[in-house]
Amino acid sequence: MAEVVPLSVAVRDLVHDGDVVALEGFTHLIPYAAGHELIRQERHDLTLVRMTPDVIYDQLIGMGCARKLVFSWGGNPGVGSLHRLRDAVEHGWPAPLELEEHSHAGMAAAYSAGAAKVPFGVVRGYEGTDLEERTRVSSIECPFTGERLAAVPAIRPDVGIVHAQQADEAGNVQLWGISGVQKEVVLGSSRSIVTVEEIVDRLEPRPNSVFLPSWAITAVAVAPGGARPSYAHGYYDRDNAFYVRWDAISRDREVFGFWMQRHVLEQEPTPV
Amino acid sequence: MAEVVPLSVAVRDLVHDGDVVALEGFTHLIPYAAGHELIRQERHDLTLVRMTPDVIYDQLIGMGCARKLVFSWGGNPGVGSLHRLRDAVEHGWPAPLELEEHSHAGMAAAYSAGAAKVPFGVVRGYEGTDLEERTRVSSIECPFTGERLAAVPAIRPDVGIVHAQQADEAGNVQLWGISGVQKEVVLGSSRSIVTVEEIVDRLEPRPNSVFLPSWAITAVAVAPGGARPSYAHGYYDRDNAFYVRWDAISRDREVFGFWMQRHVLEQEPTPV
Amino acid sequence: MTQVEQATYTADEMMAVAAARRLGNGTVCFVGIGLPSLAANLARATHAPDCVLIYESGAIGAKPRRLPLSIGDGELAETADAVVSVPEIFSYWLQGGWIDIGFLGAAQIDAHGNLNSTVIGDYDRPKVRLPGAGGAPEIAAWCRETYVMLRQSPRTFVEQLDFLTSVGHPRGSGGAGVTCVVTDLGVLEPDAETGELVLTELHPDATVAQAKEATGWDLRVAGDIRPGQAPTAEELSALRALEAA
Amino acid sequence: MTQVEQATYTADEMMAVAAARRLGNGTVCFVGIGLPSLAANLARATHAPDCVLIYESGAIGAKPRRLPLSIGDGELAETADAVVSVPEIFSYWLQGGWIDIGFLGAAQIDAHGNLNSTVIGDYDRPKVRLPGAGGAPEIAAWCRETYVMLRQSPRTFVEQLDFLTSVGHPRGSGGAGVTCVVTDLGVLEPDAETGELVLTELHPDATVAQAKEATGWDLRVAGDIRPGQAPTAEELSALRALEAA
Repeated sequence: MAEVVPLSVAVRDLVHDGDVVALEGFTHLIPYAAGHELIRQERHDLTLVRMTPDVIYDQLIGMGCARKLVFSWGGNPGVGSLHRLRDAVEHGWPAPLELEEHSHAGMAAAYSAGAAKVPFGVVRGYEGTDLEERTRVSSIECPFTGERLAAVPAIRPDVGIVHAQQADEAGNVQLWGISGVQKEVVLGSSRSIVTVEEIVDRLEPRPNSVFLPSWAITAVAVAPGGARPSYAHGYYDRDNAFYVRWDAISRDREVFGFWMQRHVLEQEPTPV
Repeated sequence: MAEVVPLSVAVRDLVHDGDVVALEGFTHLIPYAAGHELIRQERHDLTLVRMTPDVIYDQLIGMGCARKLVFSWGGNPGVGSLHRLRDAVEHGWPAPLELEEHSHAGMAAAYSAGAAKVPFGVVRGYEGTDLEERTRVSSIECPFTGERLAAVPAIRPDVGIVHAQQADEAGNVQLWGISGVQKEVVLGSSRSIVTVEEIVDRLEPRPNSVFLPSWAITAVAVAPGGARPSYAHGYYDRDNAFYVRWDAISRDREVFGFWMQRHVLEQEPTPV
Repeated sequence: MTQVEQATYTADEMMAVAAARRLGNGTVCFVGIGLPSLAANLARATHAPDCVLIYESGAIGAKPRRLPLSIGDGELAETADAVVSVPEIFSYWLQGGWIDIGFLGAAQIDAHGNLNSTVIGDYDRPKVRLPGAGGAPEIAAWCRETYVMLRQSPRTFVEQLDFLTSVGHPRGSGGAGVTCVVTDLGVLEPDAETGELVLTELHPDATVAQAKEATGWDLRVAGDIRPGQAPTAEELSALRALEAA
Repeated sequence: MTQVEQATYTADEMMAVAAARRLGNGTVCFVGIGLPSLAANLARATHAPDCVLIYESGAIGAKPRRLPLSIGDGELAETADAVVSVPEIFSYWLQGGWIDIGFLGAAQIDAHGNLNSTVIGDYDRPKVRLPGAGGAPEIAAWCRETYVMLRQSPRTFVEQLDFLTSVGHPRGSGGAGVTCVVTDLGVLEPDAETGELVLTELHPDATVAQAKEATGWDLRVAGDIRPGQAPTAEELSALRALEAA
């Protein structure tokens, strides 16, 4: 059964330096509040996993939380580059960043394998690309047809973190809209944290929704606006101006540092 | 794009003698009307695939339509044995029936692989059981961990047949409630037939629903009551008395024959 | 007194009660139709209101108001927290290791909890063709524990299975395998060292001699065998309310 | 007359129009944000109202009333026939072979339609670290055809890619690979025999000389090169309505 706890407590108790941590949300329900709490608690040496690292990962990387990034597409969606990610890869600032990169299909299959507790996923892919040599992918032969396919290692994070719209008092969670790999990361991780917009009396079944039972979650934390400046379907839209503004903020190390000081480090965790 | 055609036309054009045919519906939305049309059109030498062959498969087998059965659990759910299936296996009546049997997990993974167009699915299973020697299952080694897992061959039927609650004029389909492997069988088959309770103006998104776009379906046929005597969630419940009665009807070859003559062969296909 | 009580409940009811009592509040159960469904719903109606029922048809957290007729029953979808596809229920949830207790029945069981639900007689020329594996191999392999519910007779409790459909003590699956067999006479549990099923509990009025007679192998009896408790009035009324609904 | 028309639309608009015109009614498209999304929605707003839009975020049959800001935009989920998980969209739908036309952009393309969206410079010491593969390798491999939309310059149309992220003509995938490259100057299509990209269409006022100059390899020109048609008033007004929404 999930415990409903303050976000600062969930991060303190469940995320350790050196952990493999996946903050997911496929450009929707991005767990910004949880990412900021990781930064405030100065977690470091993390292996950060995420299909689409965007601004929150730029912030985590720029603040020195990460040792390694496992990803399939790292950019500022609809805007351009992630300058902190680029600075880490291109110049080793603030620290060198090891990369393990996949294709979306490969990474989705890896999350799926993780949730199903099998050690690898199978895709038709990678063949003929330079990715094949640069990432953890292997070839596997079909025992029935002899075809060769790509095998990707299952993603089994130490901690999976997602944001959702609602939980009930018992810690059951429901999210809806674009659901990405949220279910897979929660089920495939050793420990999980779900931040939610609000606690409601009853989770109404909805179209296109994902239900995560309390007994499959470690901790639920209330974090209204926890996906801002990104989307939370039914709650708020993306602050697109901010995403555009981030391009300028993140280009310069010092400007970035000031911004993080003021908007993240000096902020209190979301009160509960 | 799916063509909306009478069921008799869909069966005539899309199902051939000797085909591998999967009529799915995991004890819900069982495509009885389509099965009866196969019997009326005297299809034979079929390889029939279905996780949970129940009364409709008992009827198909008893009427001599099948050469082989691929399945994971064959019984009269909540009642007992399938006597026509047993008669075929135990006494070769009306014809010998080749069996390929799996576990549910193995067969679900095989359908999943079929939909994903990979030649095999991976499960932790079969090990230590006598099934291992009796079915099409192979061992596969994880290239990352060295663990051995079971591989099952993908199910790619010639024809996949399911029943759903609703379609729209364009041939898009929506079903809801227990959704089984309906999506997998439609996407994984070379050709597909979906029978529906009714055509509606607009498919309203619903909780726990599966949407199948017209462009992924070969033919849609209107067959009100097409899952009777089984369930169609939101339309009708199972005729449980019939399921109990089937036990007596199917025990005796002659009684079975009379019943089929009267209730299936002499019936017109559902008018459209 | 015993005579009176004995007359008031059936063997099936005793089995359902004995199994239900073992389920804790919040226990996540993978249940099929019949006795397991009855037992899990009885637990939910009595001491374990938050017992979680998962049906292999994909219903997670079903709270049926009446006993489902089959795993495709609309009542399950209607009252579930969520309904997922069959590939998902088997891969993410069952194989994923989220189930505390899985229930199985069978046509035959051996002294190590191995089960047969495939054939009686030779596979190629079966005397009786049974329904087959269904979810049994995975339930036995992947649930933390597996409970078997099966009436005891020399025909069902056998020295040698005709076919091994599911493994009593699977290796390397993470689960403990069959930890409890509830019969119409009592309860068998595996010896901690050998894994052999041992009679650990007798239902009221059943005797060790009866149990031994109804077992096709030389049944061992636990030194500290417990007397089972007859269904309470509350249990029986909850059971019957379920059966009447 | 030409001068007047030229002033009335941008290069991006010409590219969107040229791509949109190639989409049939009912064509199933896998689109990303930016020009591909603009092109597919333009097709839907003009000659191909039943063009099907699939976004990699899992939105199937999205009918956005305004252009989505990112693939996570609520407008996509709100207007889709269905939203499925990301593993499902990639395995059952894209790898499953249901997509007619996939759209890709890139930082570099070579004469065989191979694309680089990973790094400029050496992988281990990149001059520019690009976003990476995303869905590109699978889109190129599994769609029946792949359209690339990319402004032409010697920096982007290169002899030798710095990194091969997606394959222009994948073997054994069932798809034809890159069959059309829409640039700001015209359209390139693969030679039927060699697979080399050949200039087959010039936008109004673009010249072969310009196209050759903007290409890092020795660009071949089709013998039957077609003159492209400027956007019509209807196309432009539909485009601008989309951009303004």
